[in-house]
Amino acid sequence: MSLAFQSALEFSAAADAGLDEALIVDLDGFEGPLDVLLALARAQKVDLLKLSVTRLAEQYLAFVREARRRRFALAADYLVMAAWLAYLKSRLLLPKPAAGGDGELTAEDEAGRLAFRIAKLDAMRRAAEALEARPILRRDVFPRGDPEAARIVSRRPFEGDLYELMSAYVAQRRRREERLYRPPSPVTLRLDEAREHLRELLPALTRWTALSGVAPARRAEGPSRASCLASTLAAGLELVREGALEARQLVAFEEVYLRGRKASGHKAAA
Amino acid sequence: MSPPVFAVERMVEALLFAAAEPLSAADLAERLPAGAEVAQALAALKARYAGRGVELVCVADRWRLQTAEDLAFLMTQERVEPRRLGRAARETLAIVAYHQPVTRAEIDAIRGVQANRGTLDQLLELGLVRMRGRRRSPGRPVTFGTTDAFLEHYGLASLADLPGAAEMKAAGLLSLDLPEGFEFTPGAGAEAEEDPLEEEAEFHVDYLEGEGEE
Amino acid sequence: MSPPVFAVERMVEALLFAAAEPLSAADLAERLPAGAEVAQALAALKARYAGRGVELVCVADRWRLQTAEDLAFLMTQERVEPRRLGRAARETLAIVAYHQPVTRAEIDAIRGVQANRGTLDQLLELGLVRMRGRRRSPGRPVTFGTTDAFLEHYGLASLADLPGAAEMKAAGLLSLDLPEGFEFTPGAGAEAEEDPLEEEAEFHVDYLEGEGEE
Repeated sequence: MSLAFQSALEFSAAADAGLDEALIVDLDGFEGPLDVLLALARAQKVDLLKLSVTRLAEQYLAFVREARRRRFALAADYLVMAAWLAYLKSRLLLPKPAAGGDGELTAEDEAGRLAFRIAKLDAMRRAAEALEARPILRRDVFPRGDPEAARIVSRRPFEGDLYELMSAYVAQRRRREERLYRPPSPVTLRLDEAREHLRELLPALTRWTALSGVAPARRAEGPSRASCLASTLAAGLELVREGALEARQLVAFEEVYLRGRKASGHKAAA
Repeated sequence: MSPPVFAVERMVEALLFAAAEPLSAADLAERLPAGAEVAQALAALKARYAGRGVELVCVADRWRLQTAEDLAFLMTQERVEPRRLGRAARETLAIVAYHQPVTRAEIDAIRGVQANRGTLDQLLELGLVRMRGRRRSPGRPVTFGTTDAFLEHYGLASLADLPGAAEMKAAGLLSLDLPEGFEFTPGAGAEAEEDPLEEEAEFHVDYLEGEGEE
Repeated sequence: MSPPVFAVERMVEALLFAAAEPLSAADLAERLPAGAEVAQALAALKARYAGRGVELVCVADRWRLQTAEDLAFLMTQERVEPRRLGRAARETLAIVAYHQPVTRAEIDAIRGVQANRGTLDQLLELGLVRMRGRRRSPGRPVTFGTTDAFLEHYGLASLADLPGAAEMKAAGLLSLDLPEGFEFTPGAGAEAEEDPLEEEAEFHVDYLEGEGEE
């Protein structure tokens, strides 16, 4: 599995350019509609929680239109967001319905929720940057290069977390599965069963009868038809050798016919 | 009779210097003569090293000596170019750090994308993130949090020292859903809803869930 | 213009601290800004560390920071504890966790190797695994299970919290190509076929464990 991380975006550049070329060209750099909305919202240069959602909706719709005009294949979630924003915008512009309270969120609530999500993503993005700006071990700050001894270790019982435990479990189970792979052996009609079956039929086999008619019919969970035929043929040949049966085949690959041998057959059966 | 402060300070200095990794106050106390005032010695030592080429810092509730940040430019030979996390991984790590305990679905919701499976797994593998428990909500999803290695890597004494966390909390930005009518209530994390799992009864139910989910 | 002595002293301090081996004055000069008075800085640093828990010494023309000789007694007392379980131990622990109660022979059968005797003993010694009882089968082999310390270490409220197949899949550990037969129901199996180790005492212990899950 390849981890195709998207290259970092230069947001300030996009913001300076307002909503134009920069954003459109960078479509591939965005991680979905919320990401685009954040970039647009940053361009408004206001507290993200006090953002004008109608303006944001317009900008986003323009962005999507432009992107489509340039024949970018737009993912469905971009279009879903566009449709939802168009709807939200229209609701924000309409006069408020007299009574709410039927559980449905007001347009203002929806707008607030969207602004919150954008502000939250923004906060997390800044947090990620702030973390990277910390003095990072072995990048900015360095521990003792030559500790005197592994003897002075912190008393943590040992390391290892659930993930490690799970990995260990799966790793060995997987190895075991590989080692123990055993394809199920097919169910076959046993030769002695086939013999028994033929012996029972023998008295009735006074005329040449096709092997396919002699072989036992397939039962639900039983051996396959091919196995029944093969075992019956093998058993039949044994009986031929013992003189209880005759077999013949007129053309290669055609049906085999069996017939009981009069006197000797009955003798053998008895 | 407890040993004099300067003697303890010397010992703490020597131990921290020799140690291969950060030591907690308890680790130190264990190796020092009975009655040694570890906290006091640490404070004195921290003051003594302030502004020097080597400094005493607290990471993940443990103490370590490390080179001063502004001298990083000298350390060309010691620097190991760490595997840089991609943007998605950095964001995911930040979300886990600031929202823990947090579920996979919540991370995705904040990022606004169906996360690449590998992102969180990469962090798990690097030991920066760990599984913490299960959320008491339908499906009982696993929750994630950060590790001590995370704190040590970023030189943080504790999660309370996450940059900007207090401000974000005050602004209500760390709650998972829109705070009621923008009346931001700091500290409205999901902690309360995490499952301490005392009930024995859940034992069996859980396995059934685990099996049935495939 | 040469940098001030104080600044050079800090740099030398940081370099010596972070270096993996003693550095000569020439080594230091090479890594310091041009014109730095290395000898002067070394002398100042030596004076500063005199009598401290850490001292600056010169051996064979190379400089190093080291712990004061009289504090050597602090450095030797600690016995080395295994910090990471080896692969065999991790796997054995995982099997005990997911299959308890389980016998030595069963562990070997699952791992597909004759286990090193020491592996299970190490886990017993670490207090992660305990003897649980005896299997009601020929030879009455001892069965093993995990301890409360195990739960505590992994942050599990109870065995029911062990991640199941769904989580393994979510973590990308289990892929779809695994055979159907990959199933496990931790603790479900042989419970009934087990006798307590010491009939009476164990009975109570088990009961208490069931109730008092932390």
